[in-house]
Amino acid sequence: MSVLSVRDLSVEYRTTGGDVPAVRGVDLEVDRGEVLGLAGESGCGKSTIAGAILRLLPAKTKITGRIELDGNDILELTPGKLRAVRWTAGSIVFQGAMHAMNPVQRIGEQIMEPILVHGQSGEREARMRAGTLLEQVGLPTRRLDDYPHELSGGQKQRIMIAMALACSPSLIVADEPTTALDVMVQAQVLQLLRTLQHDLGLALLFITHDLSVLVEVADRLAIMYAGKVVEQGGAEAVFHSPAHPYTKALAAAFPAIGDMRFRGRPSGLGGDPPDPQQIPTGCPFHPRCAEVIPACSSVVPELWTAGPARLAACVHVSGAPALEGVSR
Amino acid sequence: MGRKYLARKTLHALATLAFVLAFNFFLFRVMPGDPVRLLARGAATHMTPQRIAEIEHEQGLDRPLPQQFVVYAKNTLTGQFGISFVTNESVTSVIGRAIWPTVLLVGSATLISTFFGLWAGIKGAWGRGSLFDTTSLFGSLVLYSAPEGWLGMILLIIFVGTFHWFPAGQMSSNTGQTGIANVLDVLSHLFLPCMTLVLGYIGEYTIIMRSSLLEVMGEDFVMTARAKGVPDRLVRRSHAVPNALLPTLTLVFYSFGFILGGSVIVEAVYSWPGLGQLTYRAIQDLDYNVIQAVFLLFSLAVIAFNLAADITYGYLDPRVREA
Amino acid sequence: MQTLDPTPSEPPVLVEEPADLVPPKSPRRIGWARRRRALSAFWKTYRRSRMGMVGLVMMILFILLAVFGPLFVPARNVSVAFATGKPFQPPSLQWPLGTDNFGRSVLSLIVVGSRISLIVGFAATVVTMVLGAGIGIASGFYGGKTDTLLNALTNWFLVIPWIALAIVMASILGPTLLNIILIIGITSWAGTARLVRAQALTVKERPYVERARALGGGDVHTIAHHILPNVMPVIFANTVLTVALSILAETTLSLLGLGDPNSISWGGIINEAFQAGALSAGYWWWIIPPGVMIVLVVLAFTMCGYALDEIINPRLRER
Amino acid sequence: MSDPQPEPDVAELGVPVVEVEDLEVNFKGRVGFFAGLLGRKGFDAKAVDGVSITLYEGEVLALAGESGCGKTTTARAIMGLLIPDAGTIRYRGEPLARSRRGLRGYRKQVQMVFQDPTAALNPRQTIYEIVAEALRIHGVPGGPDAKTEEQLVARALSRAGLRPPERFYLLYPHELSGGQRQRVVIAGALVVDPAVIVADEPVSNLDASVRGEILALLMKLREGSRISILIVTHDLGLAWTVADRVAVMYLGRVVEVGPAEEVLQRPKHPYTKALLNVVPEAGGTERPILQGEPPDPTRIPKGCRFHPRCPVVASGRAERLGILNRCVSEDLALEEIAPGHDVACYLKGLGEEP
Repeated sequence: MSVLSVRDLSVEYRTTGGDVPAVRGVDLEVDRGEVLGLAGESGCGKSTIAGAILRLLPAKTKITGRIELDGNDILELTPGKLRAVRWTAGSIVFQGAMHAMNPVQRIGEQIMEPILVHGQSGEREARMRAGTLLEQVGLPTRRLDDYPHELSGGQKQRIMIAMALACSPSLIVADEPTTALDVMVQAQVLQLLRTLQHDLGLALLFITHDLSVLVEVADRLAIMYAGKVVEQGGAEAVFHSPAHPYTKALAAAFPAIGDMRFRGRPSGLGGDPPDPQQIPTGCPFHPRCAEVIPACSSVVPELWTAGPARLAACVHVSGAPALEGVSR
Repeated sequence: MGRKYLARKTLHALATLAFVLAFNFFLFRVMPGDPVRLLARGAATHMTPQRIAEIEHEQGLDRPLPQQFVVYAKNTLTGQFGISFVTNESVTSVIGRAIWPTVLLVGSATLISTFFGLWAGIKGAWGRGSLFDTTSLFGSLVLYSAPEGWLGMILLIIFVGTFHWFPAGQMSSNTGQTGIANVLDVLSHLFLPCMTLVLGYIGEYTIIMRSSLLEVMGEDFVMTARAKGVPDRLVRRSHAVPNALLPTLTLVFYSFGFILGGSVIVEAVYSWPGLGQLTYRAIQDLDYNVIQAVFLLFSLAVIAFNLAADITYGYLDPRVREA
Repeated sequence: MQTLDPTPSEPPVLVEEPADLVPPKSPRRIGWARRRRALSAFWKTYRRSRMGMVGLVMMILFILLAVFGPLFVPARNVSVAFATGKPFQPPSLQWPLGTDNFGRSVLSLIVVGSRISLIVGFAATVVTMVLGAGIGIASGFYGGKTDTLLNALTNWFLVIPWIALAIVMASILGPTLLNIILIIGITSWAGTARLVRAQALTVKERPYVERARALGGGDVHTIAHHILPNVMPVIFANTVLTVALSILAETTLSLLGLGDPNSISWGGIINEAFQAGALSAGYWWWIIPPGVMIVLVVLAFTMCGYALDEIINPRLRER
Repeated sequence: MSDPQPEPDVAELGVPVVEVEDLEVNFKGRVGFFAGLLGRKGFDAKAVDGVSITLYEGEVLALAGESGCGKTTTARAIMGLLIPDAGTIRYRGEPLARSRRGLRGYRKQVQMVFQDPTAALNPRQTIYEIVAEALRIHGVPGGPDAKTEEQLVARALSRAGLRPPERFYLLYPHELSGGQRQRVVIAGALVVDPAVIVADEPVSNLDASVRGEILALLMKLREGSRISILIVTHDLGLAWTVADRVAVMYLGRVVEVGPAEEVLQRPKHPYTKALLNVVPEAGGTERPILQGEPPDPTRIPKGCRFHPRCPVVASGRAERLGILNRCVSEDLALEEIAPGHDVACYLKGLGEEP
């Protein structure tokens, strides 16, 4: 049974420079106890999805489609219901732990806050729970009385994880949880997340630009480009035998040490991700694609079957319908 | 609070005080126009050249500068500011009489304008773009643009000249009443000058609080609180406002010098018998000893207030408190 | 604004060329071509601010009034000796804003006074900016002992209540127009210096300043090409706000009787009215109009400054 | 895929271009104005504490380590951006002048590429002005085949892959993408024909898909003009792709240096191994991850600076091997254990793989 189901989600930001489509028709599914990795470069719309799941985007943003979180139709909820669902059905580990905590409130109060707000227990039990949570993320209970500035970057991110666990939500969205951290600390936090996920049977939507991180954590991967999912499938399979040319390029950006194919020859895509206000026609990736054929500039690819439990939005995959001028 | 922080801020205040003392000394002695001439200009109408020479000697102005400085420092630190050329009283006692009315006026005006300014700023920022926000922002800008003295005159023309609701000036009606009646009498005299200062400064406080809160509302931790399902009213009370209040309070404390300055002209308009009116008279009569003493006193008050601001800040902000 | 070259092995190329952007022959002229465009882009943003536009229109009207208004006022209307009106006349068709104690037309006084009020406002702002921006940049950029010293000086001037200092200086120096300008400048540079220093400090930490140093650029090069251009917007917005504050300061000094008795300013008109007992006599036309002019002109500059600040400090912009 | 490139022969490292010897950089602890007047001093942080490395002509040397290990400080000292407290830096055998004036000539030879290209470009300058900046500082070189400023700028932009260059002259940095901005930074360095490029995390702020292109561009530079490149990075995967040699730093010291293949495939120092363990790899194998965070550079441990976190010490193996005493108390230096491969660890002589 799925904890999160996103259907045909589109998000358009209203800015002074015009409307900016950030997400353009995305379907996602996260099952209980499953880790879905959502990967893509900056501006591909992945963080927008995180915001949309708890409806945290600016009020004027235009959101269409359907988001079902733990049985709640998020986009249709009244403000009161929405508040009740936030953090209890789904919680978020935000990108910059530095700024995601109130600098003048003690750690303990900030962890207890959602428990108390949702009336899950009284003050005393909430404090006990906060202490337990701290231990779970590998910090001593006495840290409850500290202020955020007294912690290191890694510790802050652990606190954010403890905070996300506070109301035992069905889903945790981790939005670039390790990006700002140093290599060694990043590995520690990843290890912690992996352990917690395994022990508590958490459903996790893990969002990052670093594909190599996902391979270690995620069960399934969804790769986004220009507001759309372009490839989906089992994590190992997607990383090791990518079907979409974009995924291939992304995977190549994370070389395996010792693999002589990478030695002395850095490879990457030419060009840059497209401006969301000027997305190329046809396949949005075609101007940068190494396997581009003439049809790519006109045919809009859908997620076609690309193998067992694999989908990819590319005219080259086996499941793509026969198109005029496309030879395989 | 960290003792180091406290010590540093206190040292800083003391250093500022020392600077003001030295500055005051040199301002009157080294700037163009020697003190003798200044004294003569102010007191010529009352004094013979002989008397001027006497005063010059009394003030030690005929001695070399370093020696003068020692005398000046000693006198200042022991609270001796010489005599007022106009009334021939000691400046200390003239000031002593005038200090309390000013404390009452400036104190009440500061409290009221801070309270309502912050309230309006919070309400405006939280409902950004609402009718309340646009009116209060525009009103704040207009009030901010009005000179306090003129504002006082307008209130006087409206409420005293036209409606006769309040007494025209002074601090009491001098009818010798006591008890509650006296308090009410003083309050009715206080109302208009106090309102003038409140109107003069409330706009600034509103604008400061508003922009400070707007800035905090864009911070990530406010988003975190909303994501946690915390109701808006609580997000505002326990996350947004406490963080926005910190910089605002400091700015409000720092602007104390301005409200104090504003009191000079407002007291003159309302003949409120405080330091402001004293200063105003002293300017008209070029009573330098009084001007000099008031300058020191005002500076001292502002330095003390800034120290208080720093200490409050240090107490409220854990990042400073536990450093 | 850009599309991408289809061949992946080749580096990206901007395909679309803006029509009005054909490269001029000399690269030295390139910068200026772009600056004009940047300016027009800025104007586009500014135009969206209603507050800024209202302020700007008012500001231009006041400047026009100060420049051309006095040319239309007959000299005898504002002369103590030759004034033609009777004293203390309430507003009438002949004297739209009544007359003062010498029988001078208050309207004429206001028109003539606009020039002094604005001259003091602008001139004092120049003094403030030269002192404030100079000290702020020196303090922020050089750091170390220079900063310690200049910053202490700035903090001291911030703490001394400006009115007390202004009173002391005005009574010592004597009330001439030049002195008033200097006094306002000297008592108000500290706020600007603090702002500019803070901005210079952040700009100094930007990697492009380090890049300039790594390229071999000296202090003069770095300040001229990197610090100044990036501190300038802050200085600019602050300048506009400072004009407003300077006009207010001149009013306050005039109300305290420290204004130049030989020139007519709005503050001076109010002060004369106050001294002549206009309050108790109920000569409201002598007091209210000059004050309204002050409020409007200060409001105009404040609104412009506020709008500029919002553009330059995007933190406050709509999210 | 074609054959791997021939491994550089360690015996022929070539001509040393930049030699750093016993470099030491301290950051003065901050004290307040009055505390300073009272003679109080802050704790000094030894950001770099005795680093010696050599950059040879035409090579790519990667300087790797966690943040705070001193790698960026070392790079900045090489750039002459900060004055070392001790040690010497030589450029082609000549010690570096400390004066601003003396550094000018040197700065024409050694150019820098920054981590965040967005921040490294002045938002108020056009691309043309940015690239021409170095020429305006140093002057356009004269000579028989002298070129104009514009020709040099155009050439630099094309070399950095921004073609045709004229199209970029008028643009401001914010009108370019991240990858293009980094190319502009590189063009700004290339315009004076440097012999050395110091790149501080040149791709860590860029999107994954454009990283490879920038790295490829850097590598191409040394083919034509034998430019030497020092890349500061935390990413050993990146080092594997581009570096000829790798130096690993920990807490202000180089703990291991050698040919990339040696250091990354046969690491000898426990810290290098720990760093390699955290490079994410497919499979999610349970590798031991070093716990804790690097200690404060104001309180450097005695002995081997890594010993408080060293798994060899923690597991008791160091004690069994009888080196524990030296680990915790004896300061140690780099020693050659294979041709061109130096390690600072007492374990090396015992020939045992932890």
